[in-house]
Amino acid sequence: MTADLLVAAAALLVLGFAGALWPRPDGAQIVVYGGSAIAAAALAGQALLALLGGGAATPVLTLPLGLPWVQAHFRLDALSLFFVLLLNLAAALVSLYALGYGRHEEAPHRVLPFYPVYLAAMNLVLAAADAFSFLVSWECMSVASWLLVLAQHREAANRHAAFVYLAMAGFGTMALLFAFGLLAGAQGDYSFAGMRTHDLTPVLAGAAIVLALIGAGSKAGLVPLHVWLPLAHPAAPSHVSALMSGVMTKVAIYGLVRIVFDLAGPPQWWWGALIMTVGAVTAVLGILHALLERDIKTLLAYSTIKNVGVIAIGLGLALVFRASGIGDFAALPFIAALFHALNHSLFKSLLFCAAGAVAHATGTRDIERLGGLIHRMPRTAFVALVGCFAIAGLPPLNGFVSEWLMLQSVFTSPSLPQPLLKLIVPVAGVMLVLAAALAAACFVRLYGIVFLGRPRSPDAAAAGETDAVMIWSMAAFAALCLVCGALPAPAIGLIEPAARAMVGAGLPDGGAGWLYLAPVAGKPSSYSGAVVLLAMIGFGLAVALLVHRLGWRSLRRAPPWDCGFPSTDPTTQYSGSSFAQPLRRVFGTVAFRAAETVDMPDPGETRPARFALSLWDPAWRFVFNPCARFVVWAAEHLNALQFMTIRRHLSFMFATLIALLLAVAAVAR
Amino acid sequence: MNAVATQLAQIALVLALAPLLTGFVRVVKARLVGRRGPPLFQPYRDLARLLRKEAVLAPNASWLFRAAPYLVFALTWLTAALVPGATAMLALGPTADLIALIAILASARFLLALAGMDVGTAFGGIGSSREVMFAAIAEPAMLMVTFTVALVAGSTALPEIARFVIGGGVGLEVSLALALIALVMVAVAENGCIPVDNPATHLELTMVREAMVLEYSGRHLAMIEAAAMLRLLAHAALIACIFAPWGMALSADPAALIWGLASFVGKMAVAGVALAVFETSIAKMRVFRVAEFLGGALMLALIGTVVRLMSEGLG
Amino acid sequence: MIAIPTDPIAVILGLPLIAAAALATMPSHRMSSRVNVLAAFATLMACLQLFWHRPEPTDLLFIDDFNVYLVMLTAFVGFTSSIFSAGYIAHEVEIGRLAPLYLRFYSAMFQLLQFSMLLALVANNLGVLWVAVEAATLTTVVMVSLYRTREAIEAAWKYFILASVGISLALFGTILIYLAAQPAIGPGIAAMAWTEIMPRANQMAPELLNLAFVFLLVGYGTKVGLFPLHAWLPDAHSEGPTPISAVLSGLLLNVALYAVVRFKMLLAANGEALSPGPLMIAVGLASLIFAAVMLYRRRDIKRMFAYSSIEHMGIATFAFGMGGPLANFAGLLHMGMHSLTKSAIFFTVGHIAQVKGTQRMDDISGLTVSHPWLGWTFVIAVLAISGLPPFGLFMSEFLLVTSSFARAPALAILLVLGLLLGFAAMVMRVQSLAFGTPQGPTHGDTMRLKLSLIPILVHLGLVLVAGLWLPAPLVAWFQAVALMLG
Amino acid sequence: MSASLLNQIEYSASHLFAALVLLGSFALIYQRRMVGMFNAFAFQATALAAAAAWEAYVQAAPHLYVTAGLTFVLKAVVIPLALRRIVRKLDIHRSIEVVIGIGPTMLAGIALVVLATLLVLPVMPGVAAIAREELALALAVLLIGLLIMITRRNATSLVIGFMSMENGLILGVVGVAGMPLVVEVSIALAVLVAFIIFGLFLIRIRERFDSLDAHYLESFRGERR
Repeated sequence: MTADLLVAAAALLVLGFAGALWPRPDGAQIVVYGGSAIAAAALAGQALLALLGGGAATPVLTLPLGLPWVQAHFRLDALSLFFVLLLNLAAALVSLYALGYGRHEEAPHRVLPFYPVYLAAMNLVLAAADAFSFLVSWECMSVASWLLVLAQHREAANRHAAFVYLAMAGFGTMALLFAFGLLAGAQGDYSFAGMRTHDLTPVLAGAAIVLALIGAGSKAGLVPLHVWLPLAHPAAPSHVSALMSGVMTKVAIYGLVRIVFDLAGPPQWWWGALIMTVGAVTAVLGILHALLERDIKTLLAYSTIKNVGVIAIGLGLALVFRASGIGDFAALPFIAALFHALNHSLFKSLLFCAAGAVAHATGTRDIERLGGLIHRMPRTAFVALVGCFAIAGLPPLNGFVSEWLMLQSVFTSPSLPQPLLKLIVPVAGVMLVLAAALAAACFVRLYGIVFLGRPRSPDAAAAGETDAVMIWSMAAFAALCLVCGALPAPAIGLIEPAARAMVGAGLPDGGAGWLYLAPVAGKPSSYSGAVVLLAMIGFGLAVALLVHRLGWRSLRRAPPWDCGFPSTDPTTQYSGSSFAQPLRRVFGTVAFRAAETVDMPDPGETRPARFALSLWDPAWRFVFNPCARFVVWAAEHLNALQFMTIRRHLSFMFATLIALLLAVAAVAR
Repeated sequence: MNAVATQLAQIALVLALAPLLTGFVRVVKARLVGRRGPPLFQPYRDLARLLRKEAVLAPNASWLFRAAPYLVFALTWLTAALVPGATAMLALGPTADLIALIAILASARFLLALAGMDVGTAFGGIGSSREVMFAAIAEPAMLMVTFTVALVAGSTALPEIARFVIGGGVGLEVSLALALIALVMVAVAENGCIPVDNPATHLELTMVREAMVLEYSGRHLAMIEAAAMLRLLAHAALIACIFAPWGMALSADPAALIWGLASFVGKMAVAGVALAVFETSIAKMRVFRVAEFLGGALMLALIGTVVRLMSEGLG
Repeated sequence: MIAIPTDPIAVILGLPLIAAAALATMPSHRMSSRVNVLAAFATLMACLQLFWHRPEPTDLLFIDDFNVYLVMLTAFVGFTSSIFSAGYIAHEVEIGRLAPLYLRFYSAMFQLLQFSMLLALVANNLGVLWVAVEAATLTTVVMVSLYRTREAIEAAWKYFILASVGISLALFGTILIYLAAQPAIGPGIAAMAWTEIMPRANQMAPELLNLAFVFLLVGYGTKVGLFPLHAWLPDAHSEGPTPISAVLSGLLLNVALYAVVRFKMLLAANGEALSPGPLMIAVGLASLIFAAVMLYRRRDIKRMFAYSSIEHMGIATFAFGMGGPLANFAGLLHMGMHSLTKSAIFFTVGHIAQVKGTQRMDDISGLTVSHPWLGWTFVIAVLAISGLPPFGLFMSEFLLVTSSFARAPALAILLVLGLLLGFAAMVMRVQSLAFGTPQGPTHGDTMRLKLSLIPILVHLGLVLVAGLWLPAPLVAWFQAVALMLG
Repeated sequence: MSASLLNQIEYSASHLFAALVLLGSFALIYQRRMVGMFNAFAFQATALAAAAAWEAYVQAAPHLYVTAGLTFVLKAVVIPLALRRIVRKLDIHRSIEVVIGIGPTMLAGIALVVLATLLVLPVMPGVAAIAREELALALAVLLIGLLIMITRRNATSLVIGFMSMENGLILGVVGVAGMPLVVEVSIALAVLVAFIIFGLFLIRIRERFDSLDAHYLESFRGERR
């Protein structure tokens, strides 16, 4: 399997070259995306088979590459295999989508060479079993996606996004370098096998965890290192956005899990508390941002931040239980987190694909210019509805299952020994539910404004349904969302080997029956997505049939009532920002210093009234802008050093010499 | 087999009882303010009348608009059918624990809010927007309540909680009392009762739920009305099941079942009176005060949890 | 005294010297450009035999694990630079920026520079090393002033003064080393030979070594371009002809750093002398952070990369200052990778300045649109110099950051701060240059331009391979030297 | 006894010449006029030549006479004359612009002498006293040369300061017994080359900017703002 993965990665790299050098763009599209889809599907299938077979770790495969005295190690254990599956499942379907979407690409030669390389790099991250290979793949992933973000490079906003992205990626990598430096020790044993055997002092291990959290967290989008994400993810072409949001953040999560659960040794309880707290804050702030956003793809990117926060809450919980020696309880949040990762990769990819379809059909991503697309793009609208339902964390779809599992785990927290944790965990649970409820609001708003109502611009009114290939790939995502929501047991079964490998326990026997989930041993709390789905459809259909048979069947189309003042002007509809207004008032004034200003003309003036809204992202305000200002300030002041006379420069030399002489003389004494 | 039978009975029972509860509340409310009020069975007649009427749709209403009432009804019905009322012996009981029940109601609300935005009117948007804001605060409060209850009862499965409470495992708990208050506040908000919303209002700007369903008529409106009645019943049953499960049948013994049914109807009646008293004795709030109201519920529930954790820590 | 010509070292040194003499007699710049390339190629071929055959050290010249790879690197980059130089000069003459008269001794000087750098590397004698560095300085001064513009002359003047003062201080340091070695080895030429003084380093007076090292660090450090001795470097790089910028950044800085590191080795071998590490760490970090901050306000594309050279020299100095097998390995690798990458960048920048007709970065944008081959090559080169994988500098930075964080976290954080500042500035610039709507001439890649990218791609290919796989002999050399460096 | 007396004399004479070179440095600092500076430089070079010649005699190292002769001819005679011609021909200002006043510069010079002594004297247990003191003085001359370079504005005084530094180096080299010849020859060559290039530059600069003042050489290359 490991060798197969390397072969597939090599094949993808070759596809990258093909994408760069293929003479005709149409052919290149088919070759690159078709090839990527096949490679990804093959890998996904292999990973699935391996996981069904128990997910035993493959032996370490060593290639004579990388650091000469370490070499490149590759190994797939249950954790890697699960993420390989997650990655390639989404990648295969997204590649399929791209077969249709890519045809509308403005500059295919800026996407085609990097797309397969990006896939290959992500796969290699998952397979790497030494720090060097891991980071090489990790950075290649960043660079490839940076180039993809630059695909539409003529817009200054995209260039800015790409810059912030790569700069943050560099920052994250440095943090990971530090973390690996600590884990490897001064002797430079960079293989993961070597790191596992090192015994770090609690302080060093804690430092490594914090650094890993910074490094992997910045890639995953944890607050306050999330600032690049809502800029970069939307800037890429939509299928790439789908991968960045749906998959790359998961690769980052994989990195975090790998370091925290596997390499760092026995955990301390505060690690989990830290990760959980960061996750909770991330979840709420992310979704609040999403609620206030008016660009579809940016909104989806912020929602990714929320979901990453949710996953982090789960991982933190798992760590807390593991550190407290309650390994059995650790499996549940761990599985919930990974399951949520899988679910998020499905519905976020689906939604980004749908957003791409909408943006292509209407030429805009601004929700305030959309509306009524359910009539013009009915199939897209249907799959997008499934996606919105899933991402809002509602039964009977998959987003709910993982959040429910996580809440079940929150309910086991009273068994924790630390009093502080007993308080933190429920609060994290509340934040989780708050985020989920806000997510529901957010996606009511998104779906309602984009697909429902009446078109808010001529472009939206003139939109047409998208390609069949795109629809089918989105439908496949929707079907997977439904399956994972209704019958989550098989999917959870795929995660269990990873849980056994990382936290040393799985779910209690029979906990994951095929119909009901009852994840906590000795507690009969259970849930069945299938029954809810069947009831929803069965009851609904039955009632509808009954009503149509017994009641009055006729239907009349008439102008809407609208309290007696129906207006034909679509601008009288509720807009995205008016929809968000109550929540903005309640939450935004605290979190983002949201301020609304209304500029009302005096009576008699003919100019229109204007409404302006200002928001402050605290991360920019308190962290990044001051940093940028400091660099500018320093550059400004040091720049003077360039414009000095030779005499001044000589004085510097002289001063340096004298200072060093004095220093040596002083030290020698 | 017994469980299947009781489950089927429960499914039918809630459907039958829901309009009655609503009618009862209306009657008591009218009496409290000195009016005669509508007949007790008026809600049944209303529903039947609506079902017989022609449905009018806006020209640009989509399939979602037409499907939503049925789905909302189905989900709400399911919820009501899963809350142990007369008996805890329900075949589908494991389908959803307390958290899942809340989430199923949230699904219904999600669909309804979408439907409110479908026609593209300003009022539909107002309703949806306010509804989801309330939910965003109510659901965390609900979770906190659940947490406190789960702390006490050791489970989130309703039959289990009921069994535990009946079994006398609980003394007089401050935390549970706080949770009860919080849960009532949430239920009041969720069901669009005064002071949060007024279903009987005709002033559109103050509407919340009514604004959402403003464009519905005929059988669609009937479904939505029925769903609202079922939701009220479900909430009342939920509160009863957690805080006053006494009388509920825990076995398939026919006598117990009959006693369970009687006590359930009695509890519903008490709940109806309480709600009516509450509604008539308070004025409706401004929309943004509702956030504070629900925030208060969240705080109460949180305090309840902390109290419970502290008492555990001490004990 | 003078080595016999069959010796490979003599061949390596003799070829450029003879070529320089021959080129001095050739009037046509076309002809001399070709001969220049040929001579550089011959030197490279001569160097290749060092893989198989290592000559015995003499009093004046020697080859060991440390200088062997630098010799090959110098010959290689010298060769590719000569190719680039031929095209570059031809173009400059074509557009009339350079009169043929000014080019009279250009190729001869090129070979002379090549000779002096090789001599400095293979010198076994501290005096010869010093003379060679001095000679390299003088030749580059002449070449920097090639354009005869006001700025070029000022740059050359600044370079000359600062470098001469530095070199003088280095000479004083050399005298002190000799004084220290004399009691142990006895007067005479042997007391200045690396091969003699290294084994007896522990018999030398440590106080004297300390004092000497200060002078040598400031002296040769000026040539390395370490802050605050760097002032000549940006001017000389930006005003001279681009092939010379490439050689300056890619090779001459390395030669000077090589000298510093040699002396560090001596102090390390002594045992009682102060550890020069902290000193090198301090200047290395200062150079790195200073240069990284300076990158932000740059407007001239060559100055930008000149500051980047300061940054990378700072990194390498820091690495050698940290010491230990990993950091030393990283430092050695960094020198080589920086040399290959930075010369490739200067080649690319030369092309960019020629196709766009300007060095002002504000006037250049959208290169990947207007000149896809050139633009993408530039992007790749800048990614490589920014320390991104899969290129060689990533490997050295990986080793350096991980190993130094485990040992001295505070220093590593400063290091990373500098690296990140520099990285962000580079990304910002490459985006504004290579992407966006193109400005200036947009006539696309000509065939000639594509062909002239080959040397650059070869450089980048080597850097790419080294980033993923290092050949065993190189690793063996590095590890041996890393041990000696302590 | 007579040998010790002889040693005493050798030592004193070496010391004397080295001290004269240092005195030359202070004379250079003291000058306010260009011509005076040339004279002071010539004086320093003469003292250096004498020191080298004395060392050649004492160490019985005939090659040092070459250094002595070279220094005398080049630095004491040719360069000052050439400089004087250049100044007269090009009509450069005859006065020297100072950055720091002469008094403070003198004080700084004295501090440098103290520093050099403190640095060099204690660190050479195995070295003959004569070489040690010679080296301390050489270091002082070197540092003062650098000091002159940074405290005088004119390009000409920059050059003279630089050559004074070189004088210090030569003093150091001749003071160290048994230093191989290579170094001395290379220094002589370097100075020669340096001077040629300097001349080249001075003429070029003159052609272009009508001034020898390094101050005017600074430009901003479009990099300021």
